[in-house]
Amino acid sequence: MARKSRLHIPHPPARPGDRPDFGYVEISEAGEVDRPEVNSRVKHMESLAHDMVRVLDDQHAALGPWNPHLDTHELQIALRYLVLSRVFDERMLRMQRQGNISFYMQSTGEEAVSIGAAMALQPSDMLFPSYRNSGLHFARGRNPVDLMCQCLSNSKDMCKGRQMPIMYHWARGKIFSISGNLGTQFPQAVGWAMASAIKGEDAIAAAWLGEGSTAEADFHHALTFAAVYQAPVILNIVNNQWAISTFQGFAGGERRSFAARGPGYGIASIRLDGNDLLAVHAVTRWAAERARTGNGPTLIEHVTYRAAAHSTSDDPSRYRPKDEWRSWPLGDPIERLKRHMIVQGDWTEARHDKLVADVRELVDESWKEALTHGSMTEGPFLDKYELFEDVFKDIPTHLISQREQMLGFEED
Amino acid sequence: MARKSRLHIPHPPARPGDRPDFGYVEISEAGEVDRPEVNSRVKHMESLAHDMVRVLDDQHAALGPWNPHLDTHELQIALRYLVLSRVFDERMLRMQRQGNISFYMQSTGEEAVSIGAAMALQPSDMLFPSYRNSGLHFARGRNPVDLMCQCLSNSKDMCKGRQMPIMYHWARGKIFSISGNLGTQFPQAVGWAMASAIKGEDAIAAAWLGEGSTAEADFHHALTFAAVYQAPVILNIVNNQWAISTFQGFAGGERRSFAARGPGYGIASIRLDGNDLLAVHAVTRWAAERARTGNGPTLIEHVTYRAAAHSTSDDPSRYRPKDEWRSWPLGDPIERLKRHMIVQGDWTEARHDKLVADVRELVDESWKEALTHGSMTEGPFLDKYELFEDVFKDIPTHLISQREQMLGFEED
Amino acid sequence: MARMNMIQALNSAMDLMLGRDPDVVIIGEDVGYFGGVFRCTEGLQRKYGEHRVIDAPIAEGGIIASTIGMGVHGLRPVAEIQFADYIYPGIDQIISELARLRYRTAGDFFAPVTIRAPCGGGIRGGQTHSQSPEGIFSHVCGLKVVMPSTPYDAKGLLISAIEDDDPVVFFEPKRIYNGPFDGDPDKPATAWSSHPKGEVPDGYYSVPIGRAEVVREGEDVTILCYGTMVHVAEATAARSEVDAEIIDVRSMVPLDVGTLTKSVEKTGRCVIIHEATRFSGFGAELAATVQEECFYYLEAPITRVCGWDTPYPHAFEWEYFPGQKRLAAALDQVMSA
Amino acid sequence: MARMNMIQALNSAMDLMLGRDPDVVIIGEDVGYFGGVFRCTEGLQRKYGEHRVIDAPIAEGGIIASTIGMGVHGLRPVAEIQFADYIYPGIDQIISELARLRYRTAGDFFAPVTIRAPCGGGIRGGQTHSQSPEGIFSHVCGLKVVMPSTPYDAKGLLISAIEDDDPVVFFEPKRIYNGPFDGDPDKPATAWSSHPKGEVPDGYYSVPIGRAEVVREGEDVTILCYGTMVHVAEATAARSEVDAEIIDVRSMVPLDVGTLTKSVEKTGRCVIIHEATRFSGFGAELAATVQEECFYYLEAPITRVCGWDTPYPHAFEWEYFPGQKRLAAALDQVMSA
Ligand SMILES: Cc1ncc(C[n+]2csc(CCOP(=O)(O)OP(=O)(O)O)c2C)c(N)n1
Ligand SMILES: Cc1ncc(C[n+]2csc(CCOP(=O)(O)OP(=O)(O)O)c2C)c(N)n1
Ligand SMILES: [Mg+2]
Ligand SMILES: [Mg+2]
Repeated sequence: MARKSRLHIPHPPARPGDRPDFGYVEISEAGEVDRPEVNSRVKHMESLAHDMVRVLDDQHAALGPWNPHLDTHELQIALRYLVLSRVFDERMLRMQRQGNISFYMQSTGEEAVSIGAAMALQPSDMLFPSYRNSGLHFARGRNPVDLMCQCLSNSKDMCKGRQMPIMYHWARGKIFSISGNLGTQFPQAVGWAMASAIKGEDAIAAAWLGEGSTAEADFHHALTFAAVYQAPVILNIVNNQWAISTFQGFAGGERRSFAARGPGYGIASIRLDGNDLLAVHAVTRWAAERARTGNGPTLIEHVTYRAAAHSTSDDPSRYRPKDEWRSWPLGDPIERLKRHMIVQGDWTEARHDKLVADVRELVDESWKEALTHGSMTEGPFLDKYELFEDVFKDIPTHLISQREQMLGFEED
Repeated sequence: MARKSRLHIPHPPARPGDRPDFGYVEISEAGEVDRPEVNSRVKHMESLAHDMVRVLDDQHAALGPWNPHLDTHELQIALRYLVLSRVFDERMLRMQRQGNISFYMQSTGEEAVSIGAAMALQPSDMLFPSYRNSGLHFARGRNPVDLMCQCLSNSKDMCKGRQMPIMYHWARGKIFSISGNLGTQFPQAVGWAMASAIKGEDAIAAAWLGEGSTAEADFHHALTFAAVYQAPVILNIVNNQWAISTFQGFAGGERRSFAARGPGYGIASIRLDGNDLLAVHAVTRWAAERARTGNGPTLIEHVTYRAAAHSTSDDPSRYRPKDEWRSWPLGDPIERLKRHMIVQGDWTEARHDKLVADVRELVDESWKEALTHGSMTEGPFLDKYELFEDVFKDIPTHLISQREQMLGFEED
Repeated sequence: MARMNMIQALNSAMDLMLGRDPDVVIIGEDVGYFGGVFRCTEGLQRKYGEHRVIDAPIAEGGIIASTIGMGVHGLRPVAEIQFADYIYPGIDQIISELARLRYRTAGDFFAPVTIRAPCGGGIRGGQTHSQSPEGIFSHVCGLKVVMPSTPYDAKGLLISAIEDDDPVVFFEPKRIYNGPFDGDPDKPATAWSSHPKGEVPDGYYSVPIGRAEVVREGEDVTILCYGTMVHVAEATAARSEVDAEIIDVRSMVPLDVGTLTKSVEKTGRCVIIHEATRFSGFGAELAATVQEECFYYLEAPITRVCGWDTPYPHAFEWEYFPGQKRLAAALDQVMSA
Repeated sequence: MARMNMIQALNSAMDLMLGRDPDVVIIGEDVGYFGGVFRCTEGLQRKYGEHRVIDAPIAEGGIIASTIGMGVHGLRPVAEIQFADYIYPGIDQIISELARLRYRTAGDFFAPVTIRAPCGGGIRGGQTHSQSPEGIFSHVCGLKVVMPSTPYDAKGLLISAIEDDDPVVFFEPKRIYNGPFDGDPDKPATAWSSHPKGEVPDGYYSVPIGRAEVVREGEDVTILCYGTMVHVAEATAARSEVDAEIIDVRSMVPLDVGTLTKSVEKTGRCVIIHEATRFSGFGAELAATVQEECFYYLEAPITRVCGWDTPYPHAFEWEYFPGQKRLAAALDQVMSA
């Protein structure tokens, strides 16, 4: 044991009890980073993978070439979705604590990543989310009741009780299913985009995964296939600094940004302030235009912070300072957008309070409605019959007889 | 079918019947590329991943900061191993064609990659080869008879008949076993290097794979783990332009070098002229010193050309110009080293002819000796008993009874 | 009616399907310009274009993942894994994704992917070119798993697989690509042209997935087999005094239990033969099911003749390969039981 | 003698082995500073240092590969896969490399790696936190495969696994980490402290790999089970009029055939129960072997009670879980056969 080890072990800047320290996060000034043409060659914009695209400055003004110039209406919609995502999470967390649902995962602090992107894409574009992108559903106009019913595994659960809470999907809304296996959606999105290219269609694909998940093979496969076939796809890494208990250094973030992985494959890559909705929107729009005009894939790293626990099974105070979130240098995405709108004269504290109240009411009403479709403990329940459906398109003989067996037991 | 596809499909510059065209290979002048200190930071030497380290110029002089200044004796040893590797391959190819061995794979044209590296490493360093690195065995002094016995699956086969030809290993010589599954050795080498670091030992690991194999997950895992733990390992990509029938563009080489993958992980990365033994030697020595002094991993891309067929099952004239090899701009590694030695006054054509004749004789004698240990058709044979050994350390009951069953049949 | 070997039959199936359905695409290592290392896709890229018959990077995981995405976007992809031994890097995408997608989305998403993979030994390929992993895939609910034993079935089953909206893992016993092989390596190779099932219609037809075929009727004992072993069984039965009924299982999932049990109820005896290793191989499922369904008819224990429980060797290939001798001994044994 | 739950017992095994052998290292996602999502490695990094208990990137393939390299360099690595459902990205390194290395090098290289993976359902984990893939691994020659059902066995078997020079896949039925579970989710949870096998020596001892254990003697029928199902079987037998002999298989590979057949020869009847899906599950191998070895003793078909052949569901967990009702019905059925 007295061996002198030379194995390098990454260390987060702060552990429980320590003072939070985000000195390692390299931050550019708002408005400072150039915006190249969408058909620029990768080698002429490598610095984008290291700098940080930011639009909102510390005084809440929108600056520079990446300013997407959203109009008041768009800003209000964005704010509403951000608030909805946050309030929904808060509510569902409480419902989990009270035993109404079995499990939950929040997006707290990183809502802009989903809302900003979804608003910059076309409805025909296909989205391949991770479990921390429920905002995509909200921004595409999904009824919160649908999501709640999934979390409840009730009679209206779109998954028919087959998945844990938050593993949503929405075929009509073009949002793909979430897998428990990290990262698998990344190369699938590339395949979808390849199909779009094969068919000569305009629709593109976008996918998200956490920085921790970049270590999985799927990340590499996605980048390789996207680069080789120049697939029309946007690959988003959500670097929220943590992967359960391990900080981003354990995925290889100590020496380089995650966006920096892209240029080595010949992929346009941009690092951005993930808590700045305007930056997310602008870069996504740029990447979408690039993909749609046949200029290939873009890798985007969203620098943000996982403000809440990993999931309802997790207790982050065991591995990071309790109040780390407060020291996060990029602030809170909702607060920042709100301040910006106020500074612009488009918004007031009073209107904001009203918005929050409205959204709370919507969420309350939605929950009530969701419960009318049942829960894990109260009917109406899903039909047990369903357990054997959809393994295959048509139910084969051996499953028919297993179903009969099961129903036999249920009748006893 | 009249769809307008936008899927980008990489195209090799020339197909059968076309004139070979290697215009895509970016080549630096010999001596031109800087040699940073071994403890330089990755971000200060990114250009090494795009340039090409070359020592030997067109007039066969050794130039610049990477010149390893090998002495006459070392050069002669290197040349001898290069020739041995080539002659051995020629002989075994013939033996395969005559039905003496079941299969074979040549390293023709890329011998310097193995010989140059092995000579720059310490005997205690552990090597994890691909199937096209038999030169590592020669350069570590292995008796050719041992390799031939493996190819013959005879009574002296180190694999006891369990592997196809060329899947050598050498525990005492610290050369790992070759797997049929591409790329698996890459992250294993990183694990070996991690163990070295854990134990505080000086030995480092080195691994090789083909450019086509970089698309496998193992490549990504190796780079991630090497970067995270700063493992003392040298990761070599042998870019011989082809992966069976697909050219290097299908692994993502159209837009970037393969070495360019490294800096994105924060790994020092160097592209070099793989047919220049002095460049291979110098860069390997640099990388070894870097690893040994605790400065972490290095990724090396060896730019070379697979001059022969992929294997004895392959016919490259179906997918590339027959004479492509002759147009390869980096020439032949043996010819180049030989010319250099002649230019230096250390060598003559006559001595070279003598060397080749000696090596031929050695290979002939070795083959004769190998055959005395049997072949697939002539004894002495391996003991059939062995079929059931080494599945586990101790043979379990079910295998004992299967062995008995088998021997029963054999007796009939 | 044409004469085709199994390679040509597979090629013909893909050719036909590429022609009939613009959504069919093929992707795999070396499948495009080169036409595949076994030449199964020869000429198809020339005929249908580079965006329908696509050369892939060497990444089985990426190949499977991309076909899932394509399938979700309405294509009907056929992925070639160069050797079944190399399917493992793609297995997470197969098990966790492809096989589960329809279930976890309650039918809202699915990917009709066919995965072709040459399997089995007898070609001096050693341990990484000879494996038979069908048992593993048969345990993964949501996958269909098939293996043809003749050119006729190969074409008909592959057409069914491509048309199927469920994912199908399609194993091709490469030892019988060119001709039936009865297990004796010393006999001169026979070609499919001399076998009735080498007669293959040029046009469209299909062989349904989920049906076994009685390839020889007999009274004494039922032999359950598939792939190359069908020919080993036929040759063994032809020489044996035991009157064996031979069933080509063809489809591991769904399994045609009815055809199997009907036969065993008649013969009262059952021998299972496959190339894969014995322990937890597909033969275990066959034996477990047959004894469960036909218990009262059985006059002898069901016997398995399989690859030994070792990796597939290079040198002792014929000691390893479950051939006629071992099958004949098993037949004698169950008859004398 | 201490009282430990299974988590503590596993922790104790690793603690001991880290202390006894400087070559033992632990690597996995969240295993280091945090002590593992199930807390099995809690406190070990603090005690043995960051270079012995190592947090890993989220890459199961990389984790397994690196342990192979470490094993070749003389370490004795224990890899934790966070959930058995996530073992598939590492399966190529397990099957093609770890399991084959000794064979393909004729014993010159080997890697004594232990892979720990929490498996099984009953925790509302849905399809990606509930799988039981032991059947797949049992088909891979070169691997040993075990699953304990008690804290005592967990510690003793894990010590054996770490000391074993062959690779061992060590499945941990997470539903019984904290206490035995008899299949009835409505009953108040019991803790290991009330179970005799919750008594675990603090010090070193081992339970040999390759030995099944008769956990209840009986005359009427043999129940073959492992993991959580041992407790379901015990509860079922306790309430049943059928006098069942219960065997905890414990080690799938190598399988203790002798103990199994001895029991079935006595009882003449056999029921197999496991959580994994039925088709081609490990129960198939058990049934195939038992009928082969004990044919003349069997008075009824061997019956399997298993997870249905669907992905593991979230909502209908208790309809899916093979519990007492289904086992009791199977016992009645084989008794009345
Ligand atoms: C293949 C696989 N391995 C491990 C896990 C367990 N796991 C679930 S979430 C998680 C951390 C993911 O971190 P990151 O990718 O950064 O996403 P985040 O949770 O921060 O959004 C892990 C290890 C898993 N779900 N799938
Ligand atoms: C996992 C896996 N997939 C596919 C193959 C089949 N295969 C053998 S060699 C080869 C090409 C490898 O090309 P490259 O990595 O460039 O190495 P080279 O042959 O050029 O040295 C392929 C596809 C394999 N052996 N393993
Ligand atoms: Mg994260
Ligand atoms: Mg190559």
